[in-house]
Amino acid sequence: MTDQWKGIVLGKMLNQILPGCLVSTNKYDVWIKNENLLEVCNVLREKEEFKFDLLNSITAVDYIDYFEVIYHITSLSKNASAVIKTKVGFGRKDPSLSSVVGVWRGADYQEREIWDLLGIKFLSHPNLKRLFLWEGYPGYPLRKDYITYDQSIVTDNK
Amino acid sequence: MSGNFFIDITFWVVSFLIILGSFYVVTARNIFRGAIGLSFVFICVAIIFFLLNAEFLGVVQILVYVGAVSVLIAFAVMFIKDVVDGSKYSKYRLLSAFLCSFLFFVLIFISQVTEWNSMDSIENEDALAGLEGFYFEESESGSILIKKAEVLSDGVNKGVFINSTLSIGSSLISNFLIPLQVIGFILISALIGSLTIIRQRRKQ
Amino acid sequence: MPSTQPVTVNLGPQHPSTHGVFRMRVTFDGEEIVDVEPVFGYLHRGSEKLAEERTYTQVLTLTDRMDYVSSMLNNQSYILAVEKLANVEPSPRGVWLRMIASELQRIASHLVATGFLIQDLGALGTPLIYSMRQREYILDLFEMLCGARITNSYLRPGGVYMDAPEEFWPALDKVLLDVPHAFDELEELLSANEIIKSRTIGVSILSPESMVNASITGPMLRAGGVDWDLRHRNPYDFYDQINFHRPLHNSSDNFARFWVRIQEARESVKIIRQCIDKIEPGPVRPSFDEVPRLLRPPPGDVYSAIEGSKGELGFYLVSDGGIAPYRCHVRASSLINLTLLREMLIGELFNDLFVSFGSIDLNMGEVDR
Amino acid sequence: MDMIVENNIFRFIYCNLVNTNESCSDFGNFLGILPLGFEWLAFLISGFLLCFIYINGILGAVILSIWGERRLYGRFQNRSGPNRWGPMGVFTSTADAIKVMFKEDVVPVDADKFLFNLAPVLMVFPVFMVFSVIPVGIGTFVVDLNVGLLFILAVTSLSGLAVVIASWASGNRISIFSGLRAVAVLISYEIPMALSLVGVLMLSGTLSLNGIVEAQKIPFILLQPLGFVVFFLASLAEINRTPFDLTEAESELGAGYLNDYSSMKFGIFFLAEFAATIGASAVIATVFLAGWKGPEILPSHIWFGIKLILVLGLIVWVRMSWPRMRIDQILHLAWKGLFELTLINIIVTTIMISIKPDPSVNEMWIMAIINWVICIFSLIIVSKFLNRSVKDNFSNLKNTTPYPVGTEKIKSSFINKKEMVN
Repeated sequence: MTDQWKGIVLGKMLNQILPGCLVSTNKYDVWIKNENLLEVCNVLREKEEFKFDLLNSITAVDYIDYFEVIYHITSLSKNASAVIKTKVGFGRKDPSLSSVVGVWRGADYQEREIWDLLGIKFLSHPNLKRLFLWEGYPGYPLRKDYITYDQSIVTDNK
Repeated sequence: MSGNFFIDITFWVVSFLIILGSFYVVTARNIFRGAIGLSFVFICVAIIFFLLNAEFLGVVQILVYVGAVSVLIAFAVMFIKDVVDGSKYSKYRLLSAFLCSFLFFVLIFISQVTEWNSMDSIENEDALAGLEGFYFEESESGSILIKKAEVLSDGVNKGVFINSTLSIGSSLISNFLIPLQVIGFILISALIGSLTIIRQRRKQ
Repeated sequence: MPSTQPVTVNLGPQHPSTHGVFRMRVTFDGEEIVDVEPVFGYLHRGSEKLAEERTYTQVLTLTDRMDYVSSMLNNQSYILAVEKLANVEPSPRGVWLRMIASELQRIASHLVATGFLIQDLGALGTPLIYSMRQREYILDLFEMLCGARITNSYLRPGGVYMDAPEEFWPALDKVLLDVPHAFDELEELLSANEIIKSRTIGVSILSPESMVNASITGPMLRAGGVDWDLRHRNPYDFYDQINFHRPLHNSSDNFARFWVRIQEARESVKIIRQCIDKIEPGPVRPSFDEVPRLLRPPPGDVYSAIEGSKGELGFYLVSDGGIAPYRCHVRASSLINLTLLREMLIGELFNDLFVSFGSIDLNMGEVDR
Repeated sequence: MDMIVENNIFRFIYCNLVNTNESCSDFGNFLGILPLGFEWLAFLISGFLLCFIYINGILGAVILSIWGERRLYGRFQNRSGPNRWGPMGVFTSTADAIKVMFKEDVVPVDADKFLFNLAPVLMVFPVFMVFSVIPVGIGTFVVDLNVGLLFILAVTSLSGLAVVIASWASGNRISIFSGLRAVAVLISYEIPMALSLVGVLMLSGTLSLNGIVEAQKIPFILLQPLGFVVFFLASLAEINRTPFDLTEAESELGAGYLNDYSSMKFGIFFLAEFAATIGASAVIATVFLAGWKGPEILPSHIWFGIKLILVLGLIVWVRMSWPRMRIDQILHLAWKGLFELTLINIIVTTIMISIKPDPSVNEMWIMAIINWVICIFSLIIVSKFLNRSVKDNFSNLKNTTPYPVGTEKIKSSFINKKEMVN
């Protein structure tokens, strides 16, 4: 059984190593300041007590006021997993976040996917192009304020 | 008589085609087309060989020049950048024109000077050396028939060609043995040389 | 010395062996590959966006169409996420049935993968048809279970759609007897054929460290000697009650990837046999009083992953308390396994391009979603 | 041994046309259509008629062989194959041919139009030339060239030129890949192909295919097993069949040089490919399986047909069961495997001939047994030699340390108990 890190414990430990990186914690999740993300990820991957070497998935959710990027990570040697979250793009203004491709190579396509569908820019990503949609596609479909083709027709008729 | 007539017509037509094809090879802008024209010329030359009763040479002409050389030329041409336009101007135009015309005159001179092994000179001992068991006879059409003694002795197979392959083979391993070996050595050294060049490039 | 000039060729999206509509911009130096740039999105249908406008049960049909050669596993992953989100306690018989179904699906998926390997190697369809024939028998079983062959939508929150009919069990026994023979045949084709061996062994090697770092999971990872199988490491459903091996191979080349797939399918047969032994009569799903047709999970988020046929297949669901998921994200193993495609292919020959590509065993429906 | 075999069909037509001719005296001229002095016209007409019969025969054989091959594929793959049009689907390929003719003929914009159109013709032309020297029965051939075998080698090498032209003229990079591969494979395999026939030439003492058939007191496959193996593999490479179908390579290049061809141009390529397969099996049947020779219970043509179909079946079997080889493996096989095998074959045959210049049939059987033993040993040695690199690679990889999974534990106070969210 893969063990799930307590959010509170993980948050405390991270705060000891990188003071001030923590925003809040939860039973499962740890919220990180988005400017500290890259350092936190490096610590999580390299430090002996964490050793999170597998990045399961990166997801982003549009919560209208802000975007939340969620990192599900696993340590194979300790068989333990944790959830790291960070909030970006308050006020929907040019959400951007540092890329973790340098830490986990597996973030490559997933970050491109998020940029493609949610428009969160990952700084220093080696090849940040749209993944599924073509360059110049108007808007980011998974945002909540995106108007689909069907909806646009309805609104035009009004 | 009739066979001779057809052969004559074919000879002239094919010769004309060879000249046309050669001009095309030289003048074609598109190098790839030029290469294909070259293989066309080679095929026509092979037909000339066939007309001269030298089937072996004709077949070898196709096998080596069309099957290998012109394919390799086409292969090399595919790597060149401007295949369609060709290179517009060459620095060595004048030089090559001079060389070509020089070669042309040399060839004409040689063809005039050489004592060809025609019907009259077939008694020449050198030409017959290494062909024991064979003798030559003038056919109705005027070409040389190399005949095998035993075959001719039974009357059924009168007028049948014995192939030139035998005579070429036997003269190659008797009279021209040393040149053959030398050519073999040259080819092998060329092969090894090209292999070493490739090896060096791989190491780099 | 003349220098060589690389040539860039566009392979796909219409190409016989890109396993769907995949496009690669490949740069060759002679026959050798020097650069690969994958281009995605030719099968993008926006499943994640569509899921936001459907109820939790309706989303199930979208998951069928993601990885259309292992739709049962997609269903299972999604249903597990929904159950976790909505706190549904599944009924045991339903769980056993969906384990049987998903293991059958895993066999079918591995059959397809192995068949297409030999097809990509250039055999003219004979091995592919042999493996596809075996897959048809498994699809027949699915037809008995739910009436559909490919897009099953068999699972429901808390169990399965309906109980297996009487004639399912003898048919299942027959298939379980046949499948090992089919795999013997395929394995003999794979490991006794000199051409296949010499073409797959030692080609496209990836180190375990780089694979873990690139989030590659599933048979590809296990072919590199990393013993990471979610059924064993993080048992979901009733996998903790079942004994099975995780076949591992160390060489991490194309041969190892397919060897692992074949051995895994054999293990799946054993798992199904254990499931048959342990299954007991009872309801296959909770009643509609316990689990309503229109689920309204409490607000929150959940990530749940299973060991799919291609790797870790996860669903991240966010609920705002409504009838439709606020956000539904798929952790698509096919897409993420492609991360190291460039590293796999560089330095190999053109002939091995599609073999290595096929050894990832991706499905464009899942990559593009 | 007769150096010439009479061309029966040609003589039949010719002697029926001319009024009187000395060469027809034993034949009897029962029609005598043309008046005296028109022997040359009779010569021409009978030549054209002979070619007409041959070419149509080949076309019919191609149609039949496509059908037969597809039926066989069906059998190999546990399905029925084409079975709709005509009895057992015999007319399926006829229908296909008609369909192909009515398709739209597309010429790509980037194509070199003249060469693009020339390539199919160049492809099909040498294939038909091959058949001209093959005797399909006693006295049934177009021409008995005394360099027949060399002629076949020469003419088949022309198809390489056609592939190169087709691939270049398409103006398509994928096609050019196929052209490059075709050149590499054809040039490499021509050498073992030609050398594998040297043993046969030494035994028969002639290059004429009729002479070779006559010389086979026992089929040369028994006396020349190595030659047969090499020639079979090399001809598979020459006709682009699996496991050497790199030029077409459906799963990599689409169809290689055929990519941009449509309509009847594609049809002609298709025809040429299948005709080349039949041609290759005809040559193998003639050279190694004693051609039209056989017990006299059946006519010679039928013996030839049986042998042809056997070899065709073998080619189909290989195609159905083997995957394709990689280009470096194919070239290695040609230069490091087959080339050496042909040299072994030549040396062994030379020694045997110098010991027994004119063996009787019994002595030939002894020679056959020795040859087979040498063949099997040399095949094993060469295959071991070719395999070595692969196996070393495999054994080295086995000794890697496994990646650590689940080796350490974290403190239990850090762990959430398994419970549902919220």
